[in-house]
Amino acid sequence: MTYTASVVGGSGFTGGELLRLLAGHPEFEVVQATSRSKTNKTVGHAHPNLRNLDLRFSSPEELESVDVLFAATPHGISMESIDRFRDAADTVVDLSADFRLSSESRYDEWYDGHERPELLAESVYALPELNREQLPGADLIAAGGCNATATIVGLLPLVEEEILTGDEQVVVDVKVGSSEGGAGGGEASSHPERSGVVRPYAPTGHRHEAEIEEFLGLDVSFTVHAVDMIRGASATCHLFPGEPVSKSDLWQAYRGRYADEPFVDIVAGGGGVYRYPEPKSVAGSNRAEVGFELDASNKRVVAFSAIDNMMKGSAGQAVHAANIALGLEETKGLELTGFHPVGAP
Amino acid sequence: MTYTASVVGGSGFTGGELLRLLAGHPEFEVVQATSRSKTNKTVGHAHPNLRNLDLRFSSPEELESVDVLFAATPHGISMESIDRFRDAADTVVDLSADFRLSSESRYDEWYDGHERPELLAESVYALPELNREQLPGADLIAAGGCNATATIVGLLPLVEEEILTGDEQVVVDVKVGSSEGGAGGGEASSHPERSGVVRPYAPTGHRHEAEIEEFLGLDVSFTVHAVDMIRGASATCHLFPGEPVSKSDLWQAYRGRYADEPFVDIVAGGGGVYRYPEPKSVAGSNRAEVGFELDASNKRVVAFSAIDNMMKGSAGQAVHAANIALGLEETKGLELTGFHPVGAP
Amino acid sequence: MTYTASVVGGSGFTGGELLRLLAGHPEFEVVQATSRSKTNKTVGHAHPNLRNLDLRFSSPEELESVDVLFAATPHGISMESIDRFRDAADTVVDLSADFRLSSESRYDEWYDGHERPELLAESVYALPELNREQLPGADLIAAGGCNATATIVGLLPLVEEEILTGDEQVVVDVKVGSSEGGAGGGEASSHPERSGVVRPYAPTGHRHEAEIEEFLGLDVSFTVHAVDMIRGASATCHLFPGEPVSKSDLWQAYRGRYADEPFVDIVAGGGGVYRYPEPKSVAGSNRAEVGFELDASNKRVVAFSAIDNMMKGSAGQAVHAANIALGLEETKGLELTGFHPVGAP
Amino acid sequence: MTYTASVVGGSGFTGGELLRLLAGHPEFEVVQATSRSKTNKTVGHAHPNLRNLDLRFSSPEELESVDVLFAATPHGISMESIDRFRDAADTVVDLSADFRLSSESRYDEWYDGHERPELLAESVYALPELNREQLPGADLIAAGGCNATATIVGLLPLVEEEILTGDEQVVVDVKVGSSEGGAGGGEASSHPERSGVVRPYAPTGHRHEAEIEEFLGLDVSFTVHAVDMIRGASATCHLFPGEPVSKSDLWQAYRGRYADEPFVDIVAGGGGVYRYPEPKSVAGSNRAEVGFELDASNKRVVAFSAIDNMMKGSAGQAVHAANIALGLEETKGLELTGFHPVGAP
Amino acid sequence: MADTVTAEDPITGEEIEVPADVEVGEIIDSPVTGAELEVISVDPVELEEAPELEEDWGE
Amino acid sequence: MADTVTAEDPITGEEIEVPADVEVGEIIDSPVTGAELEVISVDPVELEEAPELEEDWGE
Ligand SMILES: NC(=O)c1ccc[n+]([C@@H]2O[C@H](COP(=O)([O-])OP(=O)(O)OC[C@H]3O[C@@H](n4cnc5c(N)ncnc54)[C@H](OP(=O)(O)O)[C@@H]3O)[C@@H](O)[C@H]2O)c1
Ligand SMILES: NC(=O)c1ccc[n+]([C@@H]2O[C@H](COP(=O)([O-])OP(=O)(O)OC[C@H]3O[C@@H](n4cnc5c(N)ncnc54)[C@H](OP(=O)(O)O)[C@@H]3O)[C@@H](O)[C@H]2O)c1
Ligand SMILES: NC(=O)c1ccc[n+]([C@@H]2O[C@H](COP(=O)([O-])OP(=O)(O)OC[C@H]3O[C@@H](n4cnc5c(N)ncnc54)[C@H](OP(=O)(O)O)[C@@H]3O)[C@@H](O)[C@H]2O)c1
Ligand SMILES: NC(=O)c1ccc[n+]([C@@H]2O[C@H](COP(=O)([O-])OP(=O)(O)OC[C@H]3O[C@@H](n4cnc5c(N)ncnc54)[C@H](OP(=O)(O)O)[C@@H]3O)[C@@H](O)[C@H]2O)c1
Ligand SMILES: [Zn+2]
Ligand SMILES: [Zn+2]
Repeated sequence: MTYTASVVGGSGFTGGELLRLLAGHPEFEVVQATSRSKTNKTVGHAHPNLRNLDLRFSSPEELESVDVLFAATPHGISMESIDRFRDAADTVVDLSADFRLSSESRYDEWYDGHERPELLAESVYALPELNREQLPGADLIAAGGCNATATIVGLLPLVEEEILTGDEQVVVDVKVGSSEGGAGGGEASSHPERSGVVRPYAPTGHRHEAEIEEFLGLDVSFTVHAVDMIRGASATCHLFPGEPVSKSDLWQAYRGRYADEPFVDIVAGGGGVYRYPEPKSVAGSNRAEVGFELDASNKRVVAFSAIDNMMKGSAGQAVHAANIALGLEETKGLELTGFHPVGAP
Repeated sequence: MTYTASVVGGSGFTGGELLRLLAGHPEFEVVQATSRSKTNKTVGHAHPNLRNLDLRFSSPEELESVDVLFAATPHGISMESIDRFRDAADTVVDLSADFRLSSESRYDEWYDGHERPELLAESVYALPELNREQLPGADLIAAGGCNATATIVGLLPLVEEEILTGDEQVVVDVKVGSSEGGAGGGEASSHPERSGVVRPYAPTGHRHEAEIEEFLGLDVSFTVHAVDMIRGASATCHLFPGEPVSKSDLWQAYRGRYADEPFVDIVAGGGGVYRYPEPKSVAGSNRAEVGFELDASNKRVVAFSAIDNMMKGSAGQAVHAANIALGLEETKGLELTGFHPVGAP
Repeated sequence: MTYTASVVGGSGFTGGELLRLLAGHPEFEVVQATSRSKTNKTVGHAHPNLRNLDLRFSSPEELESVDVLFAATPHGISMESIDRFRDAADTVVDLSADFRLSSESRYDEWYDGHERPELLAESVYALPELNREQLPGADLIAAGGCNATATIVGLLPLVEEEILTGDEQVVVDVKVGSSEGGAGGGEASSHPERSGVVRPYAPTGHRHEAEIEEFLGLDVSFTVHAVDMIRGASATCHLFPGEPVSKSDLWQAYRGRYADEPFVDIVAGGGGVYRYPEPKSVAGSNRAEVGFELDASNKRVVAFSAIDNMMKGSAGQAVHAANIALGLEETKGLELTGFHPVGAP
Repeated sequence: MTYTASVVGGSGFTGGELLRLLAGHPEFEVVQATSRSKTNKTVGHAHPNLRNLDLRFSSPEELESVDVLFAATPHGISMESIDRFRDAADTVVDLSADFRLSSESRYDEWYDGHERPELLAESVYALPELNREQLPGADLIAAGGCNATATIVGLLPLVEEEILTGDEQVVVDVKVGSSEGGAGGGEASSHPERSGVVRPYAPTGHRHEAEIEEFLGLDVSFTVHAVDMIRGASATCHLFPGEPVSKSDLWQAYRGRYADEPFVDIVAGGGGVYRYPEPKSVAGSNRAEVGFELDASNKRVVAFSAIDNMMKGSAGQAVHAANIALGLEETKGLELTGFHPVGAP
Repeated sequence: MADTVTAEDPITGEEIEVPADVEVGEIIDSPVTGAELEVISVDPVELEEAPELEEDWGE
Repeated sequence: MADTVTAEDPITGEEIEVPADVEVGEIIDSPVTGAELEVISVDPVELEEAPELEEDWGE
């Protein structure tokens, strides 16, 4: 059986990635992609990789009836439009932060007033590694933030194995590519200003802390740097477990947790050029790489993780969750291999 | 039916790309990948995108019997090893320049002495857009050079429509990424030296001229620049047709020639950010983009083309040709969409 | 003696470079830098390299009286404001295209109506290698276009030595960095879209052809590509001289022409990593590199040139010309050495 | 008075930068630059920015007598050659790690056996912000490590103001460019592999920790990532002071410490594109930028610092220290302004 | 150069020079800290840290 | 600085300075053209354009 799908915000970056994935997905048929600024233009006009897709953007005001509606719009749009979205589709998968948190009070702590707070309890956070059992049948799904996803995937085994108990200081130093900013872009994301940067763009107070706190139960010290790549988010977590931990404890924690996960690979030392998680290794794929190193001298564990923010960090995660929600094989449409070599992906 | 395949030179760049393609190809099963320097290491050791491929490099001295052997070795190795290759496999697809030209004299003009010149007449140049009808059943196939491929694909309609007759001066100014140099790399391809370059690396005398001459019947003025990308070859051809030509003549020539080609798209003007062929638009895919513009004032046609040198320019072309040689559907295993956004791919 | 100077358009890219140069110039004192959007902000707010400059932007409506006014504003502003500029300053150096061409008819051929055509005959084109003797005492100076400068400097010896007579087809294939677009920047120059490109951004019809035509007396076939660097313009000129020419003829032409030029170096072959002109080699300096190669097989000369568009291609050229106009030592304030290594400068 | 100088290791990256600085320094005359692999070649052969320097590399076996010898050789060479260096020069400035630490025991903790341990007590660590008073008259000077320099400069005010007392956990997450690896370069630093990376290249155990420990008296948790730039080192220090600290405490600590330092600027918030320290802002200059942000929610201070590893992180620091050692004005030859815009510098 | 007057930097307490012609509500940057400051009165000039506009800044 | 002698640049014909201690077969570069030159005799020093080693140069 084929499901019909629409992408609201189809001219944006994550919207384009959704279109790429859905167009190649054997169980989905894309019937609509919206754009206000590019209405009636072909999808290829915005996304040159999709020149052969026979589809034109239409207005988000006139939504087709579909099985699944993916919303890839800026913060705040989905909560405003949610009734229209649910009228149009049985299942709504939202990529924004609008439905990620579970309560109004948590939302207000980090954001600025929710229009439909009653839906927060109803929506399901998408990340399957965390939430797989809650997804089947879910009809309002919130894909996680890219930096939050990188961090959660990197730390989850340590939390579940109680190597981290929640009392420790955990520093999370994130490096991200420019596609995180979306297709808009102002002066700070112009090529001359954004190339070659190591820019502390969220020194403190990044809103993805809220998700990490909620889903890992950890207060983390979070800092995000913009670096010169386009796709990719890499989280380096520095932590100081209360109890001594060995490298074999770490291997066991990560292997135990992720052995059966189709999209998580452990990369922790070894030879060759790629010894720890790197955004380059996963670019274009839905894989997350996680790894770690032990700093015996100061009892530190360094946990690394890397994802493609367009994939595991947004569109890929959304499709993964939709697969589970609909009862499809999880990896359907997501068996995409990354590249080697690949530049600043 | 599934064909078995091996990749000689599997630890190199085009070898890695072949492994990526063959691993995802429904009709191929990879049984061997060779490397002398990484014997017994996993394929993922060299190619981090292929960490999940359950295969280790073995010695090129001990070749398994397979249906198709792909050779992705430096210039000169295939001609030396060709008997062993053909003993091991029914079909040999070579990615080097060893079997591209059709005669010893042409070879000697550009290279330095062929060890098995008698095979030159027997081998078939892979580029399907040029050579489709000669490929079925071919058992010695030579994939074209990446810069030659970009140029040939860009100029072919002009030659076939006799907008170019062979008497005109044709300037071909090519820009290429660093993966063209292969995985070796010396000082000139180190990151500090190679980043940000516009380097005239083959000002004149590039050997791909030989292929262009042979297969297009054109003497071209060929100059290659290294620029800051990893994948990608872009050819800008400047030409001055003897007879006046209109934009609609050009559209007709290109549309006529390529309408039915599964891997060639025409991009010639229009709106948005991507108006002409660009390596970014095709990165990771087997597509070639071709396009043109008319300079009325000086009666010049500028023809553009862009490919991913790892794909259409080598491994993708090789698999495409193998598909045809074996009677498979041409696009099998090659229906890969590119990315947007993507950086320096 | 010290000259006072102001920079109109001081918050832009070439304006910032002028401020950098003038602040370090022993004979100039900057008294004003204008910006409408950043009025009253420090210069360091726009240009982080100039954090230590004790100067705030002021309105272009209130110009201080100075010896030299540099205008670094978009096309069309200088011609509108020229009377105010000349009231405020004895010498005006304009970086835009407004006063480059010598007659209204030539201007109208390429642009769209000049407001003060009578000044075109009066203004002096800045490029000292071309125009040194006309600069002393000039009070309206038009700095050349960056791509025109690269091309003119690369071809000048061939024209003066009559290796080029004006009848030949000359193809000029230019590669430029993103700072050419100025500080504004739209979607096409956002980091995700502009990174890693080889983009034919002016396939034909680039307005710098007008300057080349006027000052070299050559009709050229001109195509400009955007590539992944920030500073830099590189011109590759392909030409087919009527008479046979030898490498030693070329050396003599270039050496003869440029031996005494303080800012032009010949780089034509040799060993090491940097064998021909490259933008990286000149980044941050006012140097131009020029070079050539001979393609015996098709009687082609390939001439290369590379400049930093912010320096030799705009602000450096402007200061160079001002030095000459005022009777200062030519190289004053411009003895800046480039870098090695340097990335995408 | 002019001092004569030689650069041992003149063909390398820091050696080239020393030559650039010394050639432009009004008080120095370079009389020798050594290279074993490029003996008798011009300096411009290795460093294209120095094409106009009239000097050829000579053998390090035949050292000229000079006032100051700068050694820019790999780890271990200076300790072997120190007697020959001191015979040839009154003052030796070494850029390697050979003479940075103060005792054999500390050296052995991090490195592998010192050949001349007795000199460790005698040598002076170069960093003037830390060590200014010990430099006048020093004749064996050890320039600091680039990552150590970035870290020390970033944390020094916090240590001196006792915001950090030595008991706190301090996480230092460093991002560096590819020139740190020197001109050699293997597979991991080839352009295709090194472009676009966020690579944890020293997850733990980086030797620069030794210098930080020694000169700041702090045990830090140190992790270094390779990112896609060429020049630049950026340190992000996450720390949790025992006592509450306010933003104005931080401003006072940094202002108090650095107000009079010619090469340190504080950048901590504010508007525009460049709000915190960034390698791009200091590229090509000897400046360090330092800054901070306060994370009230988890009582964290984040301290940022950014330098150009070729300048403040090696050659610039060496010349700065030599200026002080010889009694010259400190900033002589180092008044170089950075660039805007600049790419991946 | 343009006339200046002095005002107190609200972050460091130091005296800074600001253009004499600033107007209430205008945002200038501190030459000491680089921080954006809002002019809250003009005679004398009083300054206050301007609220950050995170949204505008990249990502 | 090291002793030098003069020799004729084989490309431009100009007199150039070369180190006195060069040996036959050594490759040096011309300070005029940057081109690689092979020392073919030493007393006097005679130079010839060295063959290009394309292979070594990137791609
Ligand atoms: N980029 C990432 O890495 C990433 C990762 C995780 C989550 N996300 C989240 O995903 C969402 C989309 O991000 P993005 O990066 O794809 O942004 P983007 O590139 O800016 O795209 C936004 C899309 O939304 C459309 N849109 C904007 N305002 C709209 C409105 N009022 N009504 C309907 N459509 C509207 C835009 O097209 P028109 O203006 O033409 O209608 C465009 O198609 C955001 O919520 C973001 O936080 C992004
Ligand atoms: N790169 C491109 O864009 C491109 C495009 C078109 C065509 N090609 C052609 O494709 C071929 C491969 O290029 P590449 O870029 O992939 O090169 P590469 O990255 O250098 O890889 C070469 C491979 O060959 C192996 N090899 C080297 N010498 C060998 C020998 N004597 N016997 C057996 N194996 C040997 C190497 O591994 P071990 O040393 O470990 O055995 C390695 O796996 C070349 O002929 C090239 O001209 C390349
Ligand atoms: N970029 C290059 O490589 C290059 C090379 C050669 C020549 N040029 C020429 O140099 C000029 C400046 O180029 P750019 O790249 O520096 O541009 P830019 O970065 O866009 O800067 C333009 C400057 O002009 C100011 N400005 C804009 N409109 C104005 C107006 N109506 N009145 C007064 N000031 C105005 C802007 O500041 P406010 O808006 O804040 O006032 C800004 O400071 C252009 O004419 C360009 O063609 C540029
Ligand atoms: N790169 C940085 O950012 C940085 C920063 C701070 C400190 N440092 C330190 O500075 C030193 C130089 O680093 P680099 O990056 O400039 O390295 P590099 O680019 O590899 O240069 C090394 C230089 O030393 C010469 N050399 C090598 N072995 C030698 C020997 N046995 N005897 C004499 N000369 C020898 C090399 O030339 P020949 O082989 O031709 O003789 C070359 O000129 C290292 O100790 C490094 O740790 C570097
Ligand atoms: Zn870039
Ligand atoms: Zn790069």
